[in-house]
Amino acid sequence: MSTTALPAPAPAPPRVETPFRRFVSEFCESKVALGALVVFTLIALAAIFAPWISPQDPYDLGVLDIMDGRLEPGSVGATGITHWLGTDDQGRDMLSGIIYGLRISLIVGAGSAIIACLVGASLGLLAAYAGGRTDGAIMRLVDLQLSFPAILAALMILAFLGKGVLNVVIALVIVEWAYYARTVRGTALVERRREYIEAAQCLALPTHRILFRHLLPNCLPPLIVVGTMQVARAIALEATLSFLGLGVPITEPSLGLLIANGYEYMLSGKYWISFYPGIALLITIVSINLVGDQLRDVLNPRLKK
Amino acid sequence: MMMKPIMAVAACFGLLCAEARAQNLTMAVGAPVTSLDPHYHQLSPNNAASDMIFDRLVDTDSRSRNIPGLALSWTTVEPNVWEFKLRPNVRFHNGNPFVAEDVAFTIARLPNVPNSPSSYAIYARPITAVEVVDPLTVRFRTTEPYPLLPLDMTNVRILNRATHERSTTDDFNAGRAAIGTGPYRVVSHRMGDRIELERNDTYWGERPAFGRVNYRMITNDASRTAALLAGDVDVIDQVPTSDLARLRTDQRVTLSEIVGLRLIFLGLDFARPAGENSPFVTDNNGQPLGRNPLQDVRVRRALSMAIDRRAIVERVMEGAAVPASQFLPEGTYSHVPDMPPTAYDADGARRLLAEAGYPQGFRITLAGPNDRYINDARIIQAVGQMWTRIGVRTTVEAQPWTTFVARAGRADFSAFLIGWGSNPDGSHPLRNILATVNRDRGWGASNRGRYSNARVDELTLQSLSELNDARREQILIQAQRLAADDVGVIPLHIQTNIWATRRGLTIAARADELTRAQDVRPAAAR
Amino acid sequence: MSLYLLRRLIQAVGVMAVMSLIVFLGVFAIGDPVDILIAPDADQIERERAIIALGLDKPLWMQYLVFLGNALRGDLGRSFVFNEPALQLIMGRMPATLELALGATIMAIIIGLPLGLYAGLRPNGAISKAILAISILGFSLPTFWVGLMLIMVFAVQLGWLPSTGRGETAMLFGLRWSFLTQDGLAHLIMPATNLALFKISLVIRLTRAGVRETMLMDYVKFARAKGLSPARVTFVHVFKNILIPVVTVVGLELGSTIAFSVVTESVFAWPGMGKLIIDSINVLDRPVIVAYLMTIVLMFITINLIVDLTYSFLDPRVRLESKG
Amino acid sequence: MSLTLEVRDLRTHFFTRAGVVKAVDGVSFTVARGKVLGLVGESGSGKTVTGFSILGMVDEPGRITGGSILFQGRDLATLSEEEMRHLRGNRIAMIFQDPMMTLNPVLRIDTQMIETVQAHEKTSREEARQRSRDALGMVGIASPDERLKSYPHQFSGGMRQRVAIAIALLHRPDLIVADEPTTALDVTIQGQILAEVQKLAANTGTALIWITHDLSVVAGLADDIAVMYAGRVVEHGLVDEVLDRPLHPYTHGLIGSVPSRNKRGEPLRQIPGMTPSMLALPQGCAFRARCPRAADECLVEPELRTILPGRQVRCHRPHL
Repeated sequence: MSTTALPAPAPAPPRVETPFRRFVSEFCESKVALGALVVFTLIALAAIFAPWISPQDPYDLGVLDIMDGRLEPGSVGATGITHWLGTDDQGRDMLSGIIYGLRISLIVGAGSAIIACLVGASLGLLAAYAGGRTDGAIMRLVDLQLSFPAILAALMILAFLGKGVLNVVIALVIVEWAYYARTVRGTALVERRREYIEAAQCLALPTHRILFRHLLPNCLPPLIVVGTMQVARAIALEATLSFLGLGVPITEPSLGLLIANGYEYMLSGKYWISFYPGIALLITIVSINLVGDQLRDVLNPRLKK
Repeated sequence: MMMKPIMAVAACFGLLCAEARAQNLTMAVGAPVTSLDPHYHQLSPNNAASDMIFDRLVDTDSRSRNIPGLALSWTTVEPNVWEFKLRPNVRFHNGNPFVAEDVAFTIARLPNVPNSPSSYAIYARPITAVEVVDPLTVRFRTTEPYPLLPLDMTNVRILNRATHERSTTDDFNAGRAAIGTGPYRVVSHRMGDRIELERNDTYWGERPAFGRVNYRMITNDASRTAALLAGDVDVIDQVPTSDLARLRTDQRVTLSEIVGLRLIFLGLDFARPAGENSPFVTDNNGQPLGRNPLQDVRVRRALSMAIDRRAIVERVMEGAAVPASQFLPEGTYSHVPDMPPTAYDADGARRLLAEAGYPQGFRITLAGPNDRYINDARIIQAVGQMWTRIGVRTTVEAQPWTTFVARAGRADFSAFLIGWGSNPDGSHPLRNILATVNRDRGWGASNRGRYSNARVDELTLQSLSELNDARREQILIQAQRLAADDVGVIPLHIQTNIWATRRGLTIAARADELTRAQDVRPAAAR
Repeated sequence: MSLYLLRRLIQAVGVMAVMSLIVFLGVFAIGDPVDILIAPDADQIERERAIIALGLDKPLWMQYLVFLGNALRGDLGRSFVFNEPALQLIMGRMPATLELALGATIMAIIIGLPLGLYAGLRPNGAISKAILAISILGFSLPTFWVGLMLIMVFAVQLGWLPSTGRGETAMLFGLRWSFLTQDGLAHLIMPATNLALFKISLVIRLTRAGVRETMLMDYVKFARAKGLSPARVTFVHVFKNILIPVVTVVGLELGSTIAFSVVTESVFAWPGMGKLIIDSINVLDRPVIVAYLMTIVLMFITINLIVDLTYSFLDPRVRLESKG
Repeated sequence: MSLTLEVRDLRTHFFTRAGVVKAVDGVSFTVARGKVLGLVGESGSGKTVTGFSILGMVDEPGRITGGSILFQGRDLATLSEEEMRHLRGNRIAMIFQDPMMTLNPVLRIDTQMIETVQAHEKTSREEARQRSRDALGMVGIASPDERLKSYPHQFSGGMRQRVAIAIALLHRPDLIVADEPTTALDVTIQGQILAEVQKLAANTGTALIWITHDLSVVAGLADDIAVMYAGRVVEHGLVDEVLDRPLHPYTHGLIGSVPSRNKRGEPLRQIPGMTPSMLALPQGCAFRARCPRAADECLVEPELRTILPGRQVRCHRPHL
């Protein structure tokens, strides 16, 4: 430092830009994404604290009464509860059902997407990086998996493991991992020809380090696109499995199962049974994706100056 | 000046369209027809399709009572010989005359249809010989007196020896061999999608109202209703109960309903003796009980009393069912009179449970299919609610029929929901559901709870050789009453079969669930 | 090249063998077809007859060997339900599904690519944000629900389009196609849209992400510095670079659409393979399930092969010989 | 001596969420026909943005907020995007830093060259190909016919940069902006390319702006030199004069840190401190905090003054 200069009366002390702060402030750049994050946080909190905030335990058959079935929004049921969003055919309070259903849907959607992503991306990277027989074997496995109908897979798992949320997650992972693998491999195949990978190889870095520290970050953008969409797809697929009677147990409905149940009542004007869970599902997925979009833009090293 | 001819043409065209529309009928059924071979696969949709193309010796009316078909009359000439007088002047679609020889050919074909996943052989098995007395008289010889033979004949569609001697199932499916004596002939068949039919103008019976029929399969319930509302189809069957509220008030639609022959009931675990654990019954802490409470008739009665059947019928079934105490609906042969459905009595149920030594109740899992019967998964949840309220904490497990039926067949469950579509004769459910499992007699094939009562078996056996209808009915009623007192199964309700047509049409609703084009007529012509 | 194809072919056969084994074991685990197919009042004797008729009396390994033996001769067995060669059954249903899937994919490309390009080129514009937000709707709601809503609005309320079914078909190459007739096309629109919604969103989002990235690459700047017109920069320099992920996913999606058109086909009563497979699974019609899956595997392998070949066409850096 | 380019008081600002970044803030310099200007500075000093400003390729959220860029008498800052496009690659060409990234990996070399020719002239493909071949020959690429059919990844880095230079030369531009074109190359290739570029500029009368952080490169190449610091030109003059006798303490420091100018055994001298954040420039002279000669008067921002003939400096206390 100079000896003569007076301490500079800087106009504003420059903020210390830790990477995290930078990340946060860049994320908050988009008001929409920020709003989505707030909404998603609320949803997640509602899901976590479901037992404390919902008017009814929708999983307890003992408190349900079919005589309260299909009440319109705002009706008061036999138990004295006001059903602000109406009830379903079993007399289940829709609001409670939705709050609990969010829980199941988030566990199923996010859980299966994350696990499938970890498995799929690793295998995809390995396939692209190793090439040769490894690539062939993994990709044929992908072919096998992609052509295997989710429904049959779910049915087999049902037969082997029985019903349950965890088993639905397993079924979805089995169905979904191949998407990640295929997507990552496509990008990684191009990336691995790049010079920086050669450089890393010359340095004799261990394979896993090259894969995950060098190759993966550069395959990230398409992966995040597919990933955030797959959360939505997993939730929707769970709904479809439930629609086909292969999803979560009927007494512990997810949003998808609520929609599937109410679907049959759409024609007769009892819209609320599937409409409100549908709206809840929509808001959840839209917020996840808006957050995901912004994350992708912020995290993408190549979009930075 | 140019306008006039154009308008005239347009008017003509409009008339033609109206005429064509009046002549054409589009029907949508919920269950796919899998074959046009009338002896390939015992399946209601196939029987419905066959009924439009072929005829049976003994026909059934809409309430499943036997009426003359290709046979004008039938009687036992000896205790073990049935004689059928055949209808004269009946011709097959290809012009061949129908004669007794064709009956003999048909009976001979039943056990010999290659690859059949469920054949009609059981209807041929009691018959030891078919004797052609003359072209219009045929005799069936059986080893023992066999009162059910006319009933069996309602399941057998008659083929023509000359036409079908070498026909394979493929020939029928392709339409080449789908030649019968029935009201319609096949124009084309696209498997699993549609059958196009055209009126048989030489039909012996009542002339069908529509010249051409497009028989479509739309398996998704909501889509089927939507297709009707959109005007794309004229008739739908298996109207989902969830749409009833709307359709009942819709001016464009007419509903036709009839109480059917299908009972929805709960089966209970009789497979484990009283001193063993039933797989899905535990005490309130989830520990094994050490005994099977379902072997105690008081527990079974309590479980039945806990169920509010009226609530299920009204709330879950939207009125499309009647509460039941037995397999056959009122007005059917061998229906047990003076046996009303068990009344809902939660307090009484709790008392009975306490008497049986379960004042705190126990835990049970109620299983059921979710894609087989109308609202099956909803019903088990409703029953779960009701049982839980008397202290039997119930977990509900719904699964697809494919996995359910395999486990139910192995007697894997403690309690399960299932249905049974009866022939209109008490011996049918008795032999299949309530009789002790016995391979040699072919009994208890669907007795998935393994209920067994020697007296019921004895009466059932007795009924099978009793040729006097009135005496036989009394025996059957006695057997059914015994099984009901014993709570061998817990009957819930008998389904109502519902069709919806566009306004201006009517369909004769059938208890046997079959959807047939000849039953549809313009409303005015009724 | 031909060695490469040969190797892929051998791998395909291996995959198909594995697949058939999984199906055999899986179906065995799920349940017994006879339980489902047999009439409820059939007795035990009839049951045993049916078991023999369907060839289910032998031990599973022997059933599988018999199947393998027949498969080598091109016979994948007869459907338990339809008593028709399973392969023939599937081939009969394939055109319906194929045109549905292709229709959906074409819609996805025609709608998705331009919107994605636009959103990528103007990432901060209001229209771009709207495109992105709406695209999320495309995959948020379950297919069956959207399908019914389409029917409710366009068939029941407005009466513009037929509600269900395939409509008239015309023959081409000995197969029935509905896109050749006006009526058939009208029947095709709704189910294809239903299937396309997810894909449109996917293409929009992938394209947008790709464009945004590529626009910042030096070679795009250099292309601009060369004085190229914006159109050439966008459609040649940017576009060719984003095609790899887009082609991958669209290729995959074409495959999965064919494989998973189950829900759409059942909602719209579309007589395709999806409806066939769900019906077959429901009754455990094993020969059909096996034949279906082997067909699909073959199709997937073909599509993946085409995708891989397209890579090397699209990107000179990906070389076939460098792969296994 | 005719001026090819005269940049006067150029301001290019970036309007980011965190504030306005004055990446280029009042930059002025001139380049004469056939002459080479070395634009020198640390990374982040605004030299690259200056280059892009001249080509009219400043991306969002940046824009030229003031000053003029007179190119052969026309003010580029006032031209429409379309007019600018016709100059780009045609009269003004640019060469980028990283040869690995400047060529589109999925297009063949001939595609990328021919499109450049055809972007500005209506020529047949064959003629355009001929021109491309000649240009490749000019930058010393052997068997250009074959090379035209190759893809970028089949070239080495040096070769790729030659291709990029060949593309820049296709229309015999009046001005080339070269943004650190040799930084990524190894020293021998760097030397070859430098020599060739110098020869070309002299032969064709093309003016050249050579952006670099490396004084040793400019020493042998440039005629004039402009040193930039924090978005401003702090010193401008003939290359030999500036290098022999730097006036600004920053230039002084820069020259001191060039290895060849240090005596063996002595530790390298460094400029203390870091480049200031462009978002929070200190009041007064931007270099004040790192300057060994800073004093109270440096709290007032200095002007660019001509203090010797042909020598301009932005400092209150230059090394005189």
